[in-house]
Amino acid sequence: MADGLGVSAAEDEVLTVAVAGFSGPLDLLLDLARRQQVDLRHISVLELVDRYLAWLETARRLRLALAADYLVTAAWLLYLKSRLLLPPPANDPEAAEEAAALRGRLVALDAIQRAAAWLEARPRLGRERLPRGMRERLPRRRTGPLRVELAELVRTWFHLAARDQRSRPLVLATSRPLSPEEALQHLARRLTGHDWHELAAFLPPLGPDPFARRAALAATLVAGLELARRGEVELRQPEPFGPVWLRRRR
Amino acid sequence: MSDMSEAERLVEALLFASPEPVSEARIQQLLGTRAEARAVLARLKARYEGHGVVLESSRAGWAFRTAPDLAAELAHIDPRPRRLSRAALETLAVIAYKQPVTRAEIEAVRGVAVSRGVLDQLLELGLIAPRGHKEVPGRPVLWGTTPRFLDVFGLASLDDLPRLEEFEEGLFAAEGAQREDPSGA
Amino acid sequence: MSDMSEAERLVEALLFASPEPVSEARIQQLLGTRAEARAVLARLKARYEGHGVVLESSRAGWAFRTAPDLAAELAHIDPRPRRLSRAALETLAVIAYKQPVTRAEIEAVRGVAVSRGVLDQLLELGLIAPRGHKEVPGRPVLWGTTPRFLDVFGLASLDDLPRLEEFEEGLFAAEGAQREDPSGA
Repeated sequence: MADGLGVSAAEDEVLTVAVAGFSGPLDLLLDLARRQQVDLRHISVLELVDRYLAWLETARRLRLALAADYLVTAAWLLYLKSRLLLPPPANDPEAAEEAAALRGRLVALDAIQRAAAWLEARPRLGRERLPRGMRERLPRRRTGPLRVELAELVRTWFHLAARDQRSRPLVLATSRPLSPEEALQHLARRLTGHDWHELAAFLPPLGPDPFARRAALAATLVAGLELARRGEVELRQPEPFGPVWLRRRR
Repeated sequence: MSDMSEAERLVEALLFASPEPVSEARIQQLLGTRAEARAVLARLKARYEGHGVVLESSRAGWAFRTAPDLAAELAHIDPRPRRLSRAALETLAVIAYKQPVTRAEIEAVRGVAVSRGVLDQLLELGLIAPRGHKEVPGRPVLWGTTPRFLDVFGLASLDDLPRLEEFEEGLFAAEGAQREDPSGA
Repeated sequence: MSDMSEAERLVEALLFASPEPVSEARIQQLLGTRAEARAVLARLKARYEGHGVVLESSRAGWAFRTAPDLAAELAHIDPRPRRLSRAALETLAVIAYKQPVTRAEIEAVRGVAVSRGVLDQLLELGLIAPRGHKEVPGRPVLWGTTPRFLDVFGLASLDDLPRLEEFEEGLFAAEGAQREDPSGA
C-alpha cells in the first residue's frame, strides 16, 4: 500500500514515490500527517507543510515527473504557512480556519481509507465465499390460460379434409412387404438345376427388419405352392415347423 | 449444530462450488493424506439422504443435485397464455371430427406421424381422452374429445361443430381456391 | 437419515439451484400456505451451521455460500484474481458511506479526480447503481450501493457497516501502526 512504507530518509521517499504512487496531493499529505504520530485532528499544519515541501524538493532533485496539482498544492500550503506565521496583531483568522479545514479533510480521507481497508478485509463473494458453481436449469411450468378459438380448429379441419380429397400427400414407404407376385417372379428366376434347396435360399435381398423377412418368407412359400400347383416344383418339409425344401421338377 | 469433520466440510464446499462434477481422484488430491476420499464421500452422501439436495456420482464425478422429486415444484412458472402448436391443433381437429379414432387414422388424415408428445399434451390439457380400443389386430386405443374440449371451444355439444358441407360453397371454397392452387390457371 | 420436512427440502433445493440470492417473498411464494418461510429458513440455517457450506442472508436475499475459512483450500476452483484497485475500493467506500453521492462529492473526499473507469468497473460488478439526479445545476447523477454490494461483502444490510466515526476515533498512532505494512516502522 502507498502508505505502507515507513520512510525517514530522502532515499526512502524516492522509493515511496516510485513504488506506491499517491493518488493525489491529499493522499500524500495524509501519509505525511500520519508520520507525526498524533491524532489527525490535532496535527501541526506548519510541520505538515514543511514535510510536504521537503518531499517535493526531494522529488524535484530526483527529477520525478509530478502532476501539476502537487505544485499547486505546494503553492497554496506555502501561502497558508506564511499567513499562519504572521505575528499578532496581524495574524489571519481565516488562515486558522483553512488549517482546521485541512485537518478535517485529512480526518475524512483517513476514515474513508480505513473503511476501504475494512471492506477489503471482508470475506468477499467469489474470493472467500464461493457461490454454487454448477448451473442447474429448473424446468419450466406453463400455467397460462389456453388460448384457442373454434374458428381456428374448424379452419384447420377444413384444410386437412380438403387436402385429403384433392391431393393425398405422397407417402414414401420405408419398408413394404414382398408381394406374392414379386416372390413368384423372383423364385421363377432363381430356380435353376434340380437340387433341393431350402426355401429361405430364394429370398430376395432384405434389410435387417425381422418382420420383413418373415413376410418375404411367407410370400415365397405362397409362390412355391403356386408353382407346385402348376407342377413346376416339388416341396417338402421333413419335420413339423422345420425348414421347407424345394426343387424344380424334372 | 454439526458434527462434520474438516475433511467432510472441505469436500462439501468443493463439490458445491465446482462448476463441473469432481472426480474422486481430484477430491483425494485436495484431501491429501488427511482422509480417504471414498469414506468422506460416503459419509457426505449419507448425510444428504432425504434432503432437498442429494449427492450423486456419475462417470463424470461427484456433484450435488436438487432431488428429482422436487423438480415439478421448483419449475419456473410461466404464466403466459399458451397456444396449441400446428401439429396439436391438426390432431385435435381430426379427433374432434372423426372420433372415436386411432392414432393410425389420425396419421392417415394428416399425412404425417403423430408424435407421442402431441397426444400427451392434448391429454394433459384435458381436451382428449381414450375411448376404448378398436377391435382390430393390435387393439389400438381410440381417442375422443372430452367435456372440457366443449368448454374450451364454447360448444354446447359435438353437434355444434360446423360441418364441412355447410361451408362447401361459402367461405371455404374461396379460401381454398386462394390457398390451395398458387400454380393455377 | 434425515428429519427434514418437505418445506425445508423444497427451500434447500430452491436455494441450491438459484444462482442469485432468493428473496424471502419468493420463498414464501414457493411454500404457499404450507409453512412460514422465515421459520423454515431459520431451521435450515441452523442445520448448516458448522458445514462447509453455510446459509447466508442479506438484503439481497438468501443464498448458500462456502464457509469463508475454507477459502484458501478452495482458491483453485476459480483462480481469476478479483482485485479491486485501491481507487475503486476508496470510491466504493465513499459511495457506501455517503450515498446518495455525486461524483464531485466523491472527488472532494478523495482529493483526486474519479476516473470514468473506476465507476464503470463498480457498475459492471453490480456494486453501485445510479440513484437519480441531484437537483443542482447540471443535475449530476447520484450514486448508491446495490443489494449485490451487500452480498459481495457479506453484509446483511448497510447497518452492518461500522460507523465512519469509529474509524475516525482514537489516536492515529495506535491504530495506524497495527494496520500498516509490517515492513514499515
